Amino acid sequence: MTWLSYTKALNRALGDAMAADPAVCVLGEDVGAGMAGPTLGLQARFGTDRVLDMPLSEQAFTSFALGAALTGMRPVVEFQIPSLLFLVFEQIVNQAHKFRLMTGGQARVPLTFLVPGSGSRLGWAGQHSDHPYALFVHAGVKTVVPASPADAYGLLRAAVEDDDPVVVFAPAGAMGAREDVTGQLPPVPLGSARVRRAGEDVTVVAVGHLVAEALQVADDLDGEVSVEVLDPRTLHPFDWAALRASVGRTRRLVVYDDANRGCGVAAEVVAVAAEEVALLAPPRRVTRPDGAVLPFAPDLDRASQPQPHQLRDAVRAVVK
Amino acid sequence: MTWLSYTKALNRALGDAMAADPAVCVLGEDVGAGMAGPTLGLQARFGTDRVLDMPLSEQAFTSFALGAALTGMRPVVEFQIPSLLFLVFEQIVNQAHKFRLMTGGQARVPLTFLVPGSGSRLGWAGQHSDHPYALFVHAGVKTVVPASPADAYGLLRAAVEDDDPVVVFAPAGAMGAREDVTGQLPPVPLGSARVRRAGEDVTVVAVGHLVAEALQVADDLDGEVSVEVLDPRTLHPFDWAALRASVGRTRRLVVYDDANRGCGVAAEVVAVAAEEVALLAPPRRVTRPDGAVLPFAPDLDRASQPQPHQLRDAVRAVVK
Amino acid sequence: MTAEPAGTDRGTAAPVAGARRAAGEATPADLSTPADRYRMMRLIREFDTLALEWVRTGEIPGGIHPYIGQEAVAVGVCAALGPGDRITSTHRGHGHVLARGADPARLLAELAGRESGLNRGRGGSMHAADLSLGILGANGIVGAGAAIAVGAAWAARRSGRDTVVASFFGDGALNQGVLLEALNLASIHRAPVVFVCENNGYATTLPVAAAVGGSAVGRAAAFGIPAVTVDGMDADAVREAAEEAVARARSCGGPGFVECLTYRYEGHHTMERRMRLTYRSPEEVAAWRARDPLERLRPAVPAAEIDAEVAALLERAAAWALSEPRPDPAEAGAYLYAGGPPPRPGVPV
Amino acid sequence: MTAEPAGTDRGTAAPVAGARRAAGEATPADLSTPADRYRMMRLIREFDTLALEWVRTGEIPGGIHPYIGQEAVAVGVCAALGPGDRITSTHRGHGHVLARGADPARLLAELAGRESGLNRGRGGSMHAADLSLGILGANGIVGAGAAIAVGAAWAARRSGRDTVVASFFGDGALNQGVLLEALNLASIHRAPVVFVCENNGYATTLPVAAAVGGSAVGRAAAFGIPAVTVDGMDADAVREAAEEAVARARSCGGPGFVECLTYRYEGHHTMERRMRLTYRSPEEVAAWRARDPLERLRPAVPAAEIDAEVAALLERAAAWALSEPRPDPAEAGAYLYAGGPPPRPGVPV
Ligand SMILES: Cc1ncc(C[n+]2csc(CCOP(=O)(O)OP(=O)(O)O)c2C)c(N)n1
Ligand SMILES: Cc1ncc(C[n+]2csc(CCOP(=O)(O)OP(=O)(O)O)c2C)c(N)n1
Ligand SMILES: [Mg+2]
Ligand SMILES: [Mg+2]
Repeated sequence: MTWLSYTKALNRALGDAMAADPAVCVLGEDVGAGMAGPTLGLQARFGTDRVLDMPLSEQAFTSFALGAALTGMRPVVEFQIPSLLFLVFEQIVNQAHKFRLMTGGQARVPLTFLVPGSGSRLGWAGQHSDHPYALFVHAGVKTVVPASPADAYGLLRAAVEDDDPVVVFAPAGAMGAREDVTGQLPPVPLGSARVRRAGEDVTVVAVGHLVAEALQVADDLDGEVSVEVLDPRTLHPFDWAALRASVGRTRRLVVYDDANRGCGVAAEVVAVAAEEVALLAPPRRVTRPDGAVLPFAPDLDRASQPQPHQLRDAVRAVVK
Repeated sequence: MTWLSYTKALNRALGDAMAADPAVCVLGEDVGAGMAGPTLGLQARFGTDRVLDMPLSEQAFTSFALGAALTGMRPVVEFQIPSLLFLVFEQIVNQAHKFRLMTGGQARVPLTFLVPGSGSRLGWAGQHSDHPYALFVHAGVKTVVPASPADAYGLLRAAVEDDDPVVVFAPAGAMGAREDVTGQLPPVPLGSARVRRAGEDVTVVAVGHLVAEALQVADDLDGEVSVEVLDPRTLHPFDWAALRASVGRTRRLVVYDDANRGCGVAAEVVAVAAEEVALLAPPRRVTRPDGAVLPFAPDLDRASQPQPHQLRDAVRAVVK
Repeated sequence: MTAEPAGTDRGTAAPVAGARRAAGEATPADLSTPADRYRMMRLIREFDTLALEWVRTGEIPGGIHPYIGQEAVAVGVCAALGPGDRITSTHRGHGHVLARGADPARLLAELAGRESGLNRGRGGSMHAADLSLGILGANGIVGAGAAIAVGAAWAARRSGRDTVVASFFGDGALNQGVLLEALNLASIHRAPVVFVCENNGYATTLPVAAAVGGSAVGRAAAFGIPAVTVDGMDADAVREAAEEAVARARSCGGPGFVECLTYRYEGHHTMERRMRLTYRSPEEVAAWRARDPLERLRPAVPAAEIDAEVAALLERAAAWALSEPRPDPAEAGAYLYAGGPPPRPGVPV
Repeated sequence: MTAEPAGTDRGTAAPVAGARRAAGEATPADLSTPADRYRMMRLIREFDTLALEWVRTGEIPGGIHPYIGQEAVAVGVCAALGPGDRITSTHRGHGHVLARGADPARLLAELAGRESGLNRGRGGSMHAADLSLGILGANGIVGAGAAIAVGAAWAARRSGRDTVVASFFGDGALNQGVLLEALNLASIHRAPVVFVCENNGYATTLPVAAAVGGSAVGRAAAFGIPAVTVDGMDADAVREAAEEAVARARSCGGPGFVECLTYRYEGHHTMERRMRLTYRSPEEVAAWRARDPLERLRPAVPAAEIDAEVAALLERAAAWALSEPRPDPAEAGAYLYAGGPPPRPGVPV
């Protein structure tokens, strides 16, 4: 049994993927030094031609990875800041995501984009605190947000093995998590949700680090409300069958999502539920505000993120 | 009375805005030649220091416009392709959009981004056919999609006068539209929707060029179903009061939106309706598929966009 | 998902390179003799002439960026490449794709949106690709190919192959951030890439002098990349410069940069015909036309014979392409993902 | 929306530049004498020393990128600027912001997340700005300031003002596409910008030699921008080079580029302290420390007196900053938009 941290799980996933397949390589800024955690020790183990320190040229190295993916490699690209994905949106969406369809299926595009520390990192302020996974869902890029160390391992392995581009968000709020694990961890198939807590009265869909908070709120409400907590794990493709199964039973829904409200993942989940399930009460979203820019001061930063007490109130409101 | 085309309306709006305020300037690729339409003749009229032909450096000229906006100008930046917004997502969202909050309100950021010909232009294929307005809604950037020539004029004027960044999408599918107008056209305030057709049984929210198609479908269904067509005009900030008023009455909703399904504007509209209105039937969305990449062949291109017959079927389904 | 449309009869569309190419087996064009090169330039010229006509008649939806006038660049560079090498191309890509050996019939079918097109009708002019020939795609985004080329070059080198990648782009692309980043990346990784700048004097309507501070070759050199300027209307001059850069890259000497001074005879894009644009004088166009790359080579080869051969080939290719079926609209979402569940449709089924 | 916190008592935080600055009126720092420049370098040094301490104690949430060691660059460049000029800064921005004359008390308050901070506690270290002093912001995205500077310079010139904009960035930024694009844009528009590259040898852990093909000045020159390299540990050398570039830019001679060879004594970011990184040898750090820019100027000025003055000033500033109120969490969304309806909250109210 190992007391595995989330960061170490990512690190192990990369190491195992590289050991299993010589086509896997890792590139990004300061990956040699392992600054962000997931690449720690990999350069010493696999060499500088499989763990590449890149200059400050995100656009070029993202397309560099695409070129390598089209010609036999399985690159993993690490980004130090979630909003660096804005900088390479063209390269990920317009080039990598579209390549296969535009060429009539001539190529596979096995590319993984890893963002360790997405969302708020207290004190990093406006340009470093985004949680922009909905952008990739909208664009149609496969997107995962692991909530636990085991899932971080399993989903990252699956992402690297996948033949399409996948963006992996590792929320800063989850990276401190630890978990007891035994033996070899299995990959977690993309597109499979996980019921983290069974319940009868209401389904709470929680994303990433908010899964732990949702479980806590569910525990707090124990006796009062029976809360089912569903962790989608993959946001695209979403496990709609799992949502249908859960909400079809509870017929009440709250989505807990640390991202901007408008056109977010919470909106999509609520929309699908409204289309497909005869809900007993209006669904609720607990999210960041519209167009949120996280202010620096800690109280303001926290106030811009969804709060457990808001989730509790929302759960109570839908079961009322 | 003038038979005003949509493109000419944009052109007139820019000309009038420049005549009214010497701080307004226009920049982009081939704006001198007026290649895309909206800037035709402006360089001859206002000079090369107010209508700037820019080199192929979208990122730099977007931030250039930001620098000018912070120091007294009101730049309008034209982009030739909707997906060029991917290329400058960093500059628009991380720099321009966030600037004001991050500096504690020290500056206004009057910037307009104009995309003439968004969405599918038959034959332009995968990288030129996006309709990515939901990305900006999610990020919180003001976003408008005018459906008619008069609205194109009025909303572009309002966008240029606004003290925040605004993205104006002029759908290729609307740019052929013409309309009889008289006298000086008024600005259209951002955030105000317009009921284009009153109805009793169902609200159809249609975006951009799809407003005309929705009106046609509503006419076709006349006698069978009484359809209200709501044109939000601004997608962010959205006129939620107008949605509430309409759907509160009809209690049935279909959204007709030429953009990718997941986390799109249609999802947001459906989500809000589900949260706030006791609907009599499950709402429906008629959109592009998830993560759509428009294939080149015309039949495939059209098949990837929402179709009038799909809207008709959806309307019938919700009133059934 | 659609399966590969196997067994489609492409017999009538014998590849222009002729003998070296067995059915179904992708072999780059053989451009080793002057006649080969003249033939390929003629093919490109006539191909795009036909394509212009098809845009006019609507056989090609949308439009194209014609390559006419720039043939010597594509042919000169591709003549310097070996069978395992690769290219990245641009929005103005027909010349590159053909010169690398793509089947003109299948390219025509692509432009006409047919299932047997190079990209099964999914890509069209701006996305034409043939990965079996190492063509990593035309590209609708200016400057986007360069960094893809660097990555492909690095990957090949890493796996022990001595593959070189040639990356084509225009003068306008010299101002794209990602391309400038790519020059640096290639330099520090000593990636076997040959950057080919087709300086045709304009980015759409913007003249180079108004757009490019400094010079193309000065820019490349500043990133530590050896750079030369050659007459892009002379296929041999281009080929020689490319051969030198290819040889150096192949022998681990790092990237090279070749600026080819050239000209497009037609408008930027077929849409331009509808506008009255005045950014180029008729005299300027005439002066460049007088330096035509085909005319230059003509005396040295059996031109009349080749011309007839190319005309016949294109006629067969055109007939074949137009007889090919269009893709099934039900397959509009095919090929979006290599694996996993199919994308949700825009309306529930 | 919150109103400007008017009337806040900042009396105890007299700006370091002293006499020239009246209450409430923004005036750039006066750096005209060696003593002024020494004083400012000392202020920056002690400010960041205090900030490091506040990161340790948690008064500053998150962390900072300390400027210690690079003081001569900010001070040398800002000494060359006039009152109407502007700057863009970086993630490592305290030095630039202070050297331009921002109130150290308000910058401290900002770093401690107080309502009376420069940005009302909304920005923190990486976004510190004071537009009244022409400081268009530190920036969390490497390379992002350069094009903003070009636009601001162009706008000023267009409105007939002879304003110059100095844009600071690191050696790492030399590889960012948007910065390279900005060099070109400045060149072709002859924008009055002085690009200041603070080459401290590393982008986080990556040494310049492994990252930058060619050289910084070679790159700028290739875009048509006159470029020089100076000793960035010598405030006077920096100032002289900056003065030349500023004068040329002001008199419509176009942009200039000054590379300053400098060094950061501390880790890249305060987080680095927790990691055992070995990318710089202790000998290398020691060698650069031996060339300290403050020690160099010390003999020429009444150093002990100034040091005491600065210490006293910082003590007052720190006490004031820590006594200032934190922003009201209810105002977390304030200042997002200049107009229109307020943003919808994350839960309906
Ligand atoms: C990044 C980007 N910006 C703008 C466009 C629109 N556009 C297509 S081609 C072109 C001009 C390209 O000029 P150049 O690189 O010289 O190539 P040429 O057309 O001359 O062959 C422009 C502006 C684009 N496709 N991509
Ligand atoms: C575009 C971008 N990529 C990566 C980062 C993360 N990051 C912050 S500072 C830095 C290194 C910057 O190096 P340099 O420009 O030399 O400035 P220095 O830190 O040495 O002052 C990196 C990689 C960032 N902020 N922005
Ligand atoms: Mg050109
Ligand atoms: Mg540095």
